Amino acid sequence: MKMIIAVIKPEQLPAVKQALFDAEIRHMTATSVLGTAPRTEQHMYRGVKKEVSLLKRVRLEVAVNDANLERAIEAISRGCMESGGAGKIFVTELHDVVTVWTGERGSRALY
Amino acid sequence: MKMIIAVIKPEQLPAVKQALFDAEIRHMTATSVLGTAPRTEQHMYRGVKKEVSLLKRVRLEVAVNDANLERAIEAISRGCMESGGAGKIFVTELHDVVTVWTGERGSRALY
Amino acid sequence: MKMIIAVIKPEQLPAVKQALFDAEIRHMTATSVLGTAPRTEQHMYRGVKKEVSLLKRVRLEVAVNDANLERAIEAISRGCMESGGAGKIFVTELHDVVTVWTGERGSRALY
Amino acid sequence: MGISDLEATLLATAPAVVQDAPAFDALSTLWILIAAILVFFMQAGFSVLEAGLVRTKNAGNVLMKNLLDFSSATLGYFVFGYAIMYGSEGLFFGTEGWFLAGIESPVEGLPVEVFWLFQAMFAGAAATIVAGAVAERMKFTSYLAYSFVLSAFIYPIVGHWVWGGGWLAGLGFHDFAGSTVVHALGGVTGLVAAWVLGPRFGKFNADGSPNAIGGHSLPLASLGVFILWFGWYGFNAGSTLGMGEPDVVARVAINTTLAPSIGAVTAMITSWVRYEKPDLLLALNGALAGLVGITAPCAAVSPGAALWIGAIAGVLCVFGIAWIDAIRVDDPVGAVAVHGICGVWGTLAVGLWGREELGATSDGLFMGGGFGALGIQTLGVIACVGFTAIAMWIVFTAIDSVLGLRVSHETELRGLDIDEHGIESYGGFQIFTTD
Amino acid sequence: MGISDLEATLLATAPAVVQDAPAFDALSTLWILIAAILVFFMQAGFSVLEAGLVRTKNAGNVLMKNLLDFSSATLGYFVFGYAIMYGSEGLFFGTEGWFLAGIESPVEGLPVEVFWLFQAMFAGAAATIVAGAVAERMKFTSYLAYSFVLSAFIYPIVGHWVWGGGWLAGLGFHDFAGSTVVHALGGVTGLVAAWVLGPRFGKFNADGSPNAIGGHSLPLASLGVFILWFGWYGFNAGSTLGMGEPDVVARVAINTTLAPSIGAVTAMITSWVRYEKPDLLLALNGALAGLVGITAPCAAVSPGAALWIGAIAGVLCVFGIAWIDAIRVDDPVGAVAVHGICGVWGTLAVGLWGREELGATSDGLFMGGGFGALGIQTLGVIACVGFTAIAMWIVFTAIDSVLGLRVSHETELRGLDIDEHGIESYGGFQIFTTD
Amino acid sequence: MGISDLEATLLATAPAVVQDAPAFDALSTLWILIAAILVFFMQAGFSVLEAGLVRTKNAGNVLMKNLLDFSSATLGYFVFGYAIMYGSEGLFFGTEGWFLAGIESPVEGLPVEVFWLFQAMFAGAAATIVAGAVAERMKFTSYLAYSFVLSAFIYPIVGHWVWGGGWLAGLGFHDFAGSTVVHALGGVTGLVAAWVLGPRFGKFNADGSPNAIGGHSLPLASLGVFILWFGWYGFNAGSTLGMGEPDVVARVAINTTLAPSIGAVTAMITSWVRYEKPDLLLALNGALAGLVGITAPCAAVSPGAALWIGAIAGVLCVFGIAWIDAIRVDDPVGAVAVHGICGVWGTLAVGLWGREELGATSDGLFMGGGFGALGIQTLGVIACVGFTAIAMWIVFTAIDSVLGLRVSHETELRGLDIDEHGIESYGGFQIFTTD
Ligand SMILES: Nc1ncnc2c1ncn2[C@@H]1O[C@H](COP(=O)(O)OP(=O)(O)O)[C@@H](O)[C@H]1O
Ligand SMILES: Nc1ncnc2c1ncn2[C@@H]1O[C@H](COP(=O)(O)OP(=O)(O)O)[C@@H](O)[C@H]1O
Ligand SMILES: Nc1ncnc2c1ncn2[C@@H]1O[C@H](COP(=O)(O)OP(=O)(O)O)[C@@H](O)[C@H]1O
Repeated sequence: MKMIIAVIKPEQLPAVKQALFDAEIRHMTATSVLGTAPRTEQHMYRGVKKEVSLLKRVRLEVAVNDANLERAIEAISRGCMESGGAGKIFVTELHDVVTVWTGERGSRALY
Repeated sequence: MKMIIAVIKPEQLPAVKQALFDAEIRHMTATSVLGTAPRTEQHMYRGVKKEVSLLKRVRLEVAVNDANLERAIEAISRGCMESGGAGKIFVTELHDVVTVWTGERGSRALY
Repeated sequence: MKMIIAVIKPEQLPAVKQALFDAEIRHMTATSVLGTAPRTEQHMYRGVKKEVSLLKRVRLEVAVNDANLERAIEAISRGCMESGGAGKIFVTELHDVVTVWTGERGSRALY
Repeated sequence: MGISDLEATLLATAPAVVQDAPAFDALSTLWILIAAILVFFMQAGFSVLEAGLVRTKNAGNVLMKNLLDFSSATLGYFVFGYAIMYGSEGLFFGTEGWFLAGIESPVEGLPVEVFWLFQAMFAGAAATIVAGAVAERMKFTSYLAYSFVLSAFIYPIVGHWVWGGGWLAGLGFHDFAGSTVVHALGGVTGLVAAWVLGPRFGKFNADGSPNAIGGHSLPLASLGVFILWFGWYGFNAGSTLGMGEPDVVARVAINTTLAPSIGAVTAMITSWVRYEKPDLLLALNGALAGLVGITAPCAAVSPGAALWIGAIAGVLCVFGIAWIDAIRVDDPVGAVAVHGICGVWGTLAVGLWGREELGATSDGLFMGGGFGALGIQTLGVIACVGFTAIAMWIVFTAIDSVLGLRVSHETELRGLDIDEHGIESYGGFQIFTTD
Repeated sequence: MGISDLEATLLATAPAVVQDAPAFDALSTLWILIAAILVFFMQAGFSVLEAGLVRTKNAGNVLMKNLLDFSSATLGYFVFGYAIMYGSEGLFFGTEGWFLAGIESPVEGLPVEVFWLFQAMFAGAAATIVAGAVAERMKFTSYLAYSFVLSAFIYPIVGHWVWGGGWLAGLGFHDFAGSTVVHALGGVTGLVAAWVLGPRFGKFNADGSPNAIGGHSLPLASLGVFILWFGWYGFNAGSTLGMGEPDVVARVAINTTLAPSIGAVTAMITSWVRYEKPDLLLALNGALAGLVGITAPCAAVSPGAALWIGAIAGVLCVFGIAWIDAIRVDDPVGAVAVHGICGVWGTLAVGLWGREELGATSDGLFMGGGFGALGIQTLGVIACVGFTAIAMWIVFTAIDSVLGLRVSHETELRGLDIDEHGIESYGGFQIFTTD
Repeated sequence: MGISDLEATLLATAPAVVQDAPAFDALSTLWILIAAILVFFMQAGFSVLEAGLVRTKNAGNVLMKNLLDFSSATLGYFVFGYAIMYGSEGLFFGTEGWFLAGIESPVEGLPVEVFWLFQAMFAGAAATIVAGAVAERMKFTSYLAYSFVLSAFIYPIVGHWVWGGGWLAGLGFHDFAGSTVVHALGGVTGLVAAWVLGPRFGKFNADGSPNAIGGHSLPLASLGVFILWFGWYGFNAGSTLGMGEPDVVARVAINTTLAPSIGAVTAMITSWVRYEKPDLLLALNGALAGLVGITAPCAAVSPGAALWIGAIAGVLCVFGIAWIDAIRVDDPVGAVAVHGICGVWGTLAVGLWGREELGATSDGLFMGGGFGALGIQTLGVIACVGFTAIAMWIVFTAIDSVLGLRVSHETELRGLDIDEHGIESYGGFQIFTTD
């Protein structure tokens, strides 16, 4: 199993969420984070340039079975592309999963 | 070593924290996140149904030694069960740990 | 590739960020989290002691190539030391990385 | 020892006074000044209410619109508006007193500057009502253009008809403090604007069913309503334009308290029944609905009637908000239902509970006066609302073709604060901008 | 010019005027109207203060309670309250003027509607004080029931005793603007309510030691206090019920400034000494304590005495808050200490610094008047507080057995906003709901 | 005069009263009381404005400073300030009436307590202006010390020169409501303080270029400005010190509306041109700039002139803010530009547009009066600003050497709320404290 971590722009969330749903991936966890960017944005604050080096981003966590990994990555990429193209995806090994209510473990807990 | 990621409902936090303490697991990191849910909740907003597809959740990170993994999972599960039963637990490999102050590394850094 | 997770105090962020930049590590993701601490801080609230068991922390995620792992850890540690010495670093395996825009994958996606 | 009798005596002794300088009534001047200051403060109420009801990413834009529409309203009303509204008699508009030059206040004993101030605050209120209905998607520049036109020309024309000695005044149309002139006018303008603009992204599903797009701060919204209520005492009681009749001022004040109180209660109960839970925003809107409803009849009805008017207004606004959604118009703050629908209701209510002895042109239907008053009230509402709707539709379509009314889809997603003003309303807070 | 000549003429023609209609004092009417408007605004102060002192998950519920208790208070006071309080003489309660029908204001020259308005705002204030003490755990329905009973019956009865010509008025009990009638009454009601309700989950440890459960917004709390202070000028100075004696109004106003100022300072110093750091919330509470303390004696003491009264009130509230915790009663906003304890203090202070020449029944202890005044003040406090405590204890236990006073444990954890109203006070913000 | 003559008549009918008590002008007393209450409320405006413009980690500290500087200001002004300012004639300062003992108000018909109240509110305002300029880095204790000295001694001395019959009054220096006495004084004090303190960590880069350190809540900031504007009507129109001349009060009120309105517009346009986008904070500052600018000339100029004065003030404040950054002084809220620079501008404007017939000492330059008035205004500004700058520089360096002015670097990073007061302004919210 894998844990996919995608960092996208807030305005990309609707598109990415939709893309994942279309790929029948319905579970995820979203966190609002601050991320660095290649080029820093510039806001104005009372006439003074404000170098914003950490920009608002959304961090999505999606746990999937190895079988679904590529499908999930494609879905996320598609969603990002439809909404500007930014976005970074990280994939880490997932050693185990537990659904507390049923007590199920392992990949079965992902269904 | 493993990094346990538990996603629970906010109101479950006190119970889960307590359960972990009872299991002598004292260190953790909590983040407030938004999570998908099997069934979407419905709020009312000025009389209009509000489909909330992303619900407030708390994401707990607990790094433990392999020896304590099961104890930690049981503790979290117990805490969740006492407080409604929802909750999802993810376990990932932890490659290394560093306590900056002492410079200790590896599993010793977890004590 | 590795994903470094560093949990530091908010006031340490400027120093740590600087240290990482000096080590030419420019990309990261920051989240404001609550963390447990060895000794609980005590605030006063209208004259009543407030046991704050969860303190404000900043969680930094930095994905690096294995080659840069030690450099990154040293940089973070240096930054932490310059600013009080607190801080915990976790390292997890990173299975894959994707830069959506270019479609690049693997370690090349980290540059 | 009531000033009222004094006034009487004044008129006797007046001639002696008049020739040298106009004799000012210090007490009435003070009251109208204070009333104007209270009405000014309603601007703060509107801005925090509307800001609280939009998402964080658009809060700053709403605040900016509230500040600037008031500023340009006072300027526009100083240069053009006042002259059109009170400059001179005439069926449809006045034509003297641009820049307030060379005219006196129509109210004996009031310095024209104070009378202007009170009136200018009303113009500002009318303009600002719309900010909420068009929130989260209307271009800032276009909003400025619209608000100047409304407060400098459209509002003064309607105002002239009713208060400036125009044709509706002649017919005996009674709108004491502006249920129609200010609120219905603002509400219908909001309706036209929201309709021309179209709904926010995500407001309506393919099947036309509405989604809720929540505001970001109930404390701000609630504070806004209390500030509005506070200012409304100046709005209604100040419309006596003097302290000559303390009993009238007193009656207006008590009605302006009972109507919103019961409006909040009935709106809450309605929401409770319809949606299972007592809703804060609907209760707040209910209080405003009661205030809007009592604005026209506040002087001419008894406290008992005020209770009826407010109670019905509270219910009306709950159904009104649902109805606006049903016709697929997106009004983020409910301005159309509260100001438009309840403004009309309040005006008609004069024709139902109004009493001649209390200052109405003739007794209302329930007071045994027959349908006469109700007829005139209806006519007046239709005239004012109809004219405003048509005029504003032209204005908005014109602005649309020149400047464009709506921001881009990207801007709407990112929020108007960043794209239109380059600001963040809540620095440091972790926020889901597209929640 | 203006008024001056008129008034002059008035003095001549006055007698002639009197016989036909009740002659109103326009100036006094204006002042009491404005004072009532200021007191109304205190409602906004209470709501943001209390909202700021609870956690985000309960803010909306507190705001809702503040809106509805005021609304139902004015309605209840209109239908029943006023008649009981001022309807007719009588040792214990009045019995005429339901719905304000067929009565005149007890104050010569004031239209009854304005007098009612001013009094109704007081009833609303008394009811709303309790919202803070029961915050974060009391059922909304039960709260509505309680607040209607308090403002329609309990408050008017006590009010009648002191201000409506009841037995305490007869004895010469002096409570100029309501340290006891409004604040101690609200405070003790809050104490009873909080005690019957029990503490919030997590407030007290097994050993009875208290934990702090912090509020969510100091800016809101602080704004609330400033709004309350602002409104308090109407509360105290308006209790002159007219502008007949400008010097009294002036004295009240200066005392209402000095007492809270020094109260904030002494409370801050006390917190500094006791808890190492100068505490904002305690300083804010200190200002309120000073205001509550000076409410009864504001007219009858000199500015010097006001300083003493305010200074002591500031210290009292800090110890009071600690004491309430010590007896294991959970008062989230400190209402009991601020309004209850300092309300009692202020009333007794009349017996210490009150001066007959300034309007007190007799000179106070420190003014060389002996223990007489102090005795009567003590008696009055005991009577009012005792009666209120018993009456409200009955009311709350009755409501408890019928509706239940307290929300479920789950609701308390999840927050009252979601469970009782289905709303979120801060949409879009990332919040630790159970922090 | 107004009411006063009729009081006279009244006294004729009540000779018993005359000999002992002075005759009070009830109407004027009421007006000045209400004006004082409005000015008091500005304190709330300052506190939310300044709180909104700092980061969350320092909001509580700013609120605390605002509460305490006002409290200590009123106390200091009661004990020392008033006596120095109005206690007795004298070129440089007065010497009677400590604790307000044994003196009467200089204004005929006003009880001294009310006159004191109005003046005390001004002292509080002057002190509080500085809180913004020193925000996020000044020690709380040192701030308390400074604010007491300013309001008890420095402000009263300057005030005496201009309003207390001092040497500038003698020369005919005209500052109707305090562009110089209150605002320029507060602004220059802020400048000196910010300069002595040094900039916040991270404000200026090595090369001296400024970085923006954003505030945390635009809704609070915007509400603050509306509250200030609201209170300003009391500040300016109340400076008539009575209702004797309703037309003057009216003129002041209209000018106090037009100037900020156009100031907001010109500031917005300037920001639009200079920084590509219309900026909310600069528009808000523009409104304040207009208010500060019109404060001195509000009574002595026509509405047309008010438009010029406000428009220029709006532009001035945008450039002023940039200029303050350019000289590497860190003023987090822009107090120096808004109150200091525009305060000076407003005072000089009297010398340009002032008209003798409207109450100015002599016609201004543009009114054909030549350079006379402008010269005296310039002299007055230089004297007041110069004296204040020197005096406060001494005060701050003294405090610095005794208590230390600035918090530690760690405290600055962690925030003053936690370290100085042990509080969190926003409990439960997820916040980037060092954003
Ligand atoms: N090496 C990394 N380690 C951790 N987070 C990263 C890394 N690279 C990128 N990110 C996260 O992914 C987000 C998106 O990165 P990128 O696509 O390069 O910027 P943008 O989204 O502006 O195009 C960044 O804002 C950052 O939060
Ligand atoms: N496959 C997944 N990937 C990422 N996060 C998940 C996944 N499944 C569940 N979660 C997280 O765990 C939370 C709890 O999941 P679940 O227990 O199924 O819902 P609930 O808590 O409502 O019972 C979800 O809200 C989501 O944040
Ligand atoms: N075993 C763990 N699992 C998860 N998070 C941890 C663990 N140990 C420490 N942390 C996180 O690292 C942060 C810093 O830990 P530590 O350095 O021990 O405390 P401090 O920062 O107060 O010195 C903690 O607040 C917590 O958020």
